[in-house]
Amino acid sequence: MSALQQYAILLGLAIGAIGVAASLYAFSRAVGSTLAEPGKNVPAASGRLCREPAWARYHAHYLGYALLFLAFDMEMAYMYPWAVVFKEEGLVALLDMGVFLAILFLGLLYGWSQGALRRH
Amino acid sequence: MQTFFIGFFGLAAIVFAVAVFRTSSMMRSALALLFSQTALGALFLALQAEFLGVLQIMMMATEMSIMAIFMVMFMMDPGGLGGMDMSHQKRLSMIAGLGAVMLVSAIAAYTRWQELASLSQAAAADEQIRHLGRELLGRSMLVFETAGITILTAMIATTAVAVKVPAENASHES
Amino acid sequence: MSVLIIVLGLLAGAYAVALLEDRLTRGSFAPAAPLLAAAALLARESIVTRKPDRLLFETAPVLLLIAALLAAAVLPLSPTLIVADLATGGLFINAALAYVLVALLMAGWGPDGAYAMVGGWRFLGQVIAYSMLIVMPITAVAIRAESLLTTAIVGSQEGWWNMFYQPLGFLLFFIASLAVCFLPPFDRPSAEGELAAGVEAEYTGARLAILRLGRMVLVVSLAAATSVFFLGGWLGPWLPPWVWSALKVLAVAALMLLAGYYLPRVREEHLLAWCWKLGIPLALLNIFIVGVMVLAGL
Amino acid sequence: MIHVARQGRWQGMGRLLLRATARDLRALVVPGPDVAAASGLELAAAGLRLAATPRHANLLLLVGELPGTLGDAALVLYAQMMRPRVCLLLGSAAPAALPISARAELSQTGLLEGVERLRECLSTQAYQKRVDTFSAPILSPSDSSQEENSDAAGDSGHHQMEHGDEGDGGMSFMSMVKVTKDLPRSPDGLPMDRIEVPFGPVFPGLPGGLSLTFTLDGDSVAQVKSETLRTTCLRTPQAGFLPDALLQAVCALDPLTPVSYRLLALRALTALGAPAQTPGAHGDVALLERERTVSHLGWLALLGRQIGFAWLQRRALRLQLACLRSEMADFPTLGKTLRRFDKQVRRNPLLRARLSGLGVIAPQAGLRGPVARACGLSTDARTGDPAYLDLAFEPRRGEGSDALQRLYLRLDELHQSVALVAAVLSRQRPVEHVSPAGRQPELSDGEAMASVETPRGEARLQLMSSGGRITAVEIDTPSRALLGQLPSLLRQQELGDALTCVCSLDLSPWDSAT
Amino acid sequence: MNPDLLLALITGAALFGIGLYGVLSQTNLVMLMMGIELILAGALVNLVAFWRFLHADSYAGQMFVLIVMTVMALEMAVGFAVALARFRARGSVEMEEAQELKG
Repeated sequence: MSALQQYAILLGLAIGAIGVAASLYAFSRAVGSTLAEPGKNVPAASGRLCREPAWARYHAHYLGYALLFLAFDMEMAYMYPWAVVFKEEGLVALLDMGVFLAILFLGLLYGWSQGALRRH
Repeated sequence: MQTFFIGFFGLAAIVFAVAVFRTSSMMRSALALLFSQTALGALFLALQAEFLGVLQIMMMATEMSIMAIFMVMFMMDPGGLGGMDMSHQKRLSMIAGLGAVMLVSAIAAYTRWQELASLSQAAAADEQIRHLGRELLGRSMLVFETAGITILTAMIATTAVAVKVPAENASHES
Repeated sequence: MSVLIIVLGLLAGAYAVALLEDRLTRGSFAPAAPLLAAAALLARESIVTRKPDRLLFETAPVLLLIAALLAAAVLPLSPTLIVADLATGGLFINAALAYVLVALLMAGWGPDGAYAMVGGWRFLGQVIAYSMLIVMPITAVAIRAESLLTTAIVGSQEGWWNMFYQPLGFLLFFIASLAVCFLPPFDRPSAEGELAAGVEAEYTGARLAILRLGRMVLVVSLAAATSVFFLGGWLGPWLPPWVWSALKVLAVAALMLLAGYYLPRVREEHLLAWCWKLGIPLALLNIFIVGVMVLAGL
Repeated sequence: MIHVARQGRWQGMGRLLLRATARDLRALVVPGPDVAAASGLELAAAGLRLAATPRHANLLLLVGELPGTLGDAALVLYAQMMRPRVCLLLGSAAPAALPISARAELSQTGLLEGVERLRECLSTQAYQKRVDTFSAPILSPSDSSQEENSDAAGDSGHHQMEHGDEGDGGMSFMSMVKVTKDLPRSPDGLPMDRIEVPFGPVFPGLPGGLSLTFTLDGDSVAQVKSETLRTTCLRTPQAGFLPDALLQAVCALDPLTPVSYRLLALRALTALGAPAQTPGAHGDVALLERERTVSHLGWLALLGRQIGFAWLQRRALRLQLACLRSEMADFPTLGKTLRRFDKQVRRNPLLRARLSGLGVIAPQAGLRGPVARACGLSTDARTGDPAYLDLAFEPRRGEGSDALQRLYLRLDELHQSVALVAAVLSRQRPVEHVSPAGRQPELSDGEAMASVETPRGEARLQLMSSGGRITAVEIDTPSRALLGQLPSLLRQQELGDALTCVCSLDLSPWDSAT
Repeated sequence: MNPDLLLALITGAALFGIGLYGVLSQTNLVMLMMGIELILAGALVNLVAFWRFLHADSYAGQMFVLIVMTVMALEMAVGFAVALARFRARGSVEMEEAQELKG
């Protein structure tokens, strides 16, 4: 099977999932319709009607982690190609990647020491 | 089939990219960017760059999600409930954007790429990753280590700039 | 053909997961309970909250289901029973799992309800920590297999299963997979006692059914991933390969649910700090150890 | 059935779906599962599953009395449930607007009966061609015009706030600087929006009836407001209470610990000259201590639900029901099970991590009950009780002041209570129940005061009587003082942590009611 | 002329153009970064297309794609850090207000 065919199958799987969902929705619709009633479509808030929208500027207290992640995440891009040729390249690969990861780890340590790794 | 996929995902990427600046909901904007990048990833797959494509699809999901949270933090009306317009010099930008598209497309169309080509078959995906790995550890080792240093620099810069300075410093900074 | 078998297998696995979950929360065993629950959900009304982001609200459950299905698509049940044996299988599964996060963010933002929104943003914090612990152990696995092909990864475990070859990686991967499919003790985005079901709170009827189905399939996918990457997939004596695969997947899924049953939810502070200060250094250490072991010819 | 049914057609699959709907009942309990358990209801035995939100529930289960705010909450919750939906009332009163599908007495048999009837009702009538909308005054928006306006703005969308291309910095557009200038700052210096989110009165992780409003800054709690339940049961009638009426009123005060409050009322009445109706000094001890066990186990079950610890929730609930239903003579045999349970709870490392360091309360005057004892104070009304002293009672004390210590203390008290009951049994056979009064007792004029150490701490009752009637009632309950601690305790805590703090205090919304 | 290559290049050009529009027209630092992301994404498409159709045997091209991806991530990280610091200090990440405060 060529790679393109495989992707086509995966795409088909995704479309199939959409189809299943759509048919379930259609079935549910066929059983009956939803009646609009007062208060029904207000988001549930443990027994009180709370009509204000919840969309506000949200304070993510983990933003220090998030910023570190953005940078740290990139190391994965290099690690996979490295991993598959690790055995044939031998010691060079270990040392090379060791240096790379050590550099990144330093960054993590710096972030840690400066208090990026905590709830803000 | 390849041409179809390239066209389809290319179009999807463009449509989502346009949606980024067409909506007033920040969440939609960030997610549109995300799906634009995902479509690009799929485009890479169609171009038989499997590793890069999957990597793009994966990286952008988390990165753009983080983009989403920061947008929600910093924009005045993240839900877009007020329908506010947050742009300026629209006309100029539109002209510049269109002009750029024209120019670059023209270059793309009138260059005789065939003469530059050296090989028309890509290796199997499995082989590609290996080649890329060898490239990383061989010729491009310096580039790769430089990337490491760059990431380190970015991490340090990010932490230094973003992590809260104690209250007494903050006052005279502004 | 194999696509159909795998999809049916996934659904069967999801049913088993639902059964076990029901058994754990209720204490009594009812073989038809998940079926009844699904039918009841389809029979119930399904609403959209007032002034929502309708697009995101509707997309989220389907996206979750797709992400879970695609994650399972690159995992083999036997040497030939696999949907797509991608050359980048080990990476592709990460890519698919990343969209679980996107789905939950959409589900959180869409209905414009406070509980759901907090749940969605909570999951972002959780995933940006624990997705690393999915990726890094897989890297170590790929070092040993010299490939990202999932079939090759299973093949590389002929001697020692990776669970024994790199127990540290297995442990981290298992914990991270709990976090990614937001099972207890990492069920913070859909926590009942903290957010009244969080991201699931505004989903009703058929939409909730899809969301729950996606969640169950996700659990099975991650159990299958654990089995393929660390438990030698279809490898095993006497029984046919697919039976071994099924047994291992069910065992891992049961372990995942049981772990949550006996543990309280993790606090956000600990969740993040443990992952970044302990998990990631350990994962790096794991890669290093595996590298040395591979070089030493073990 | 018009408010119950879903508008729909009968289809081929209809019958199957109806059966499934009737079998798969997900209950939302008002005031809460804790009250249901304290009333001896075992929901799982009736085949009910608990739902966390009205969206996932199809059965609204009303247990006991519902004072004002809870009645409103029940209406809102019912409105937010998806059809087909039913409502079961166990107890006496419910809001008039609420369509009750079935009612039964407040007992396990009543529950089973009621659920049976609901199933019947659902499996035949869940779909109707014509249905009515359900409405109540509280559900209609008070500021409808305003809402329509914002609707229009949201749809048509674009108050285009165009401004000069030169960027003259004009004030023609809304300035973000201005918007954020006066916003309160988070500890890390970011001016963010805050949203007010209600937690309670019917929230899965809090005691049923407790109604908090958190002002959330992201996911941490910037401010907390608590709203108390408003009950009228202690409002003195014009002519004053008759002793029996008072007894009933005080008992109805707190459905979580009815025995303690009954004893409290009886003691106060006895002090006013009524003939003693309590089962005698040691009998009191046995009743009180059994209730303490039940209450502490109920708290553990709630804590389990709050922190998502399914094992703890289920196990504690089972033990609670076992304690509640056991004959007094058999009660001490539960001791062994409780000890094993205790060991399992303490062994859990994640539980320790979850609770330690949370909700630290400095030892101070005014604290009562387990919260006070956990931080090393020996505040305990039982030390003044001769019956307890006779049994060589010594209050347990913890040495920290966080949520973990409170857990440990309550676990300790479980064993202590069982031991106390065993000690009483070795001396005499206590009466099983507090006997009801035969006729209205004669009261002497004057003032009397009684106190009882309820599971949550000391409650005091002050009565004034004249002419055989009680003219003034003053009750001082343990939860009220703790409620005042909440704002300082929760400030800038993460949401989950904040809820755990609240839960660890074991507040009763009932005994802090006004 | 290879139509696939042309399609890919036009996609890249379009993304670049949209990104440029975004960078020029948006007033908000974060929205501006989205424009930059799109410009870089356009560059990515071109790089991959060139690799595939011109030099499929040279993996320096893929390496270059990795580098651009890294740049995208780091641009976001640093950009957000700057935005965070600005927001803390001024309460806004609007570009125009930044100018206004400078003057």
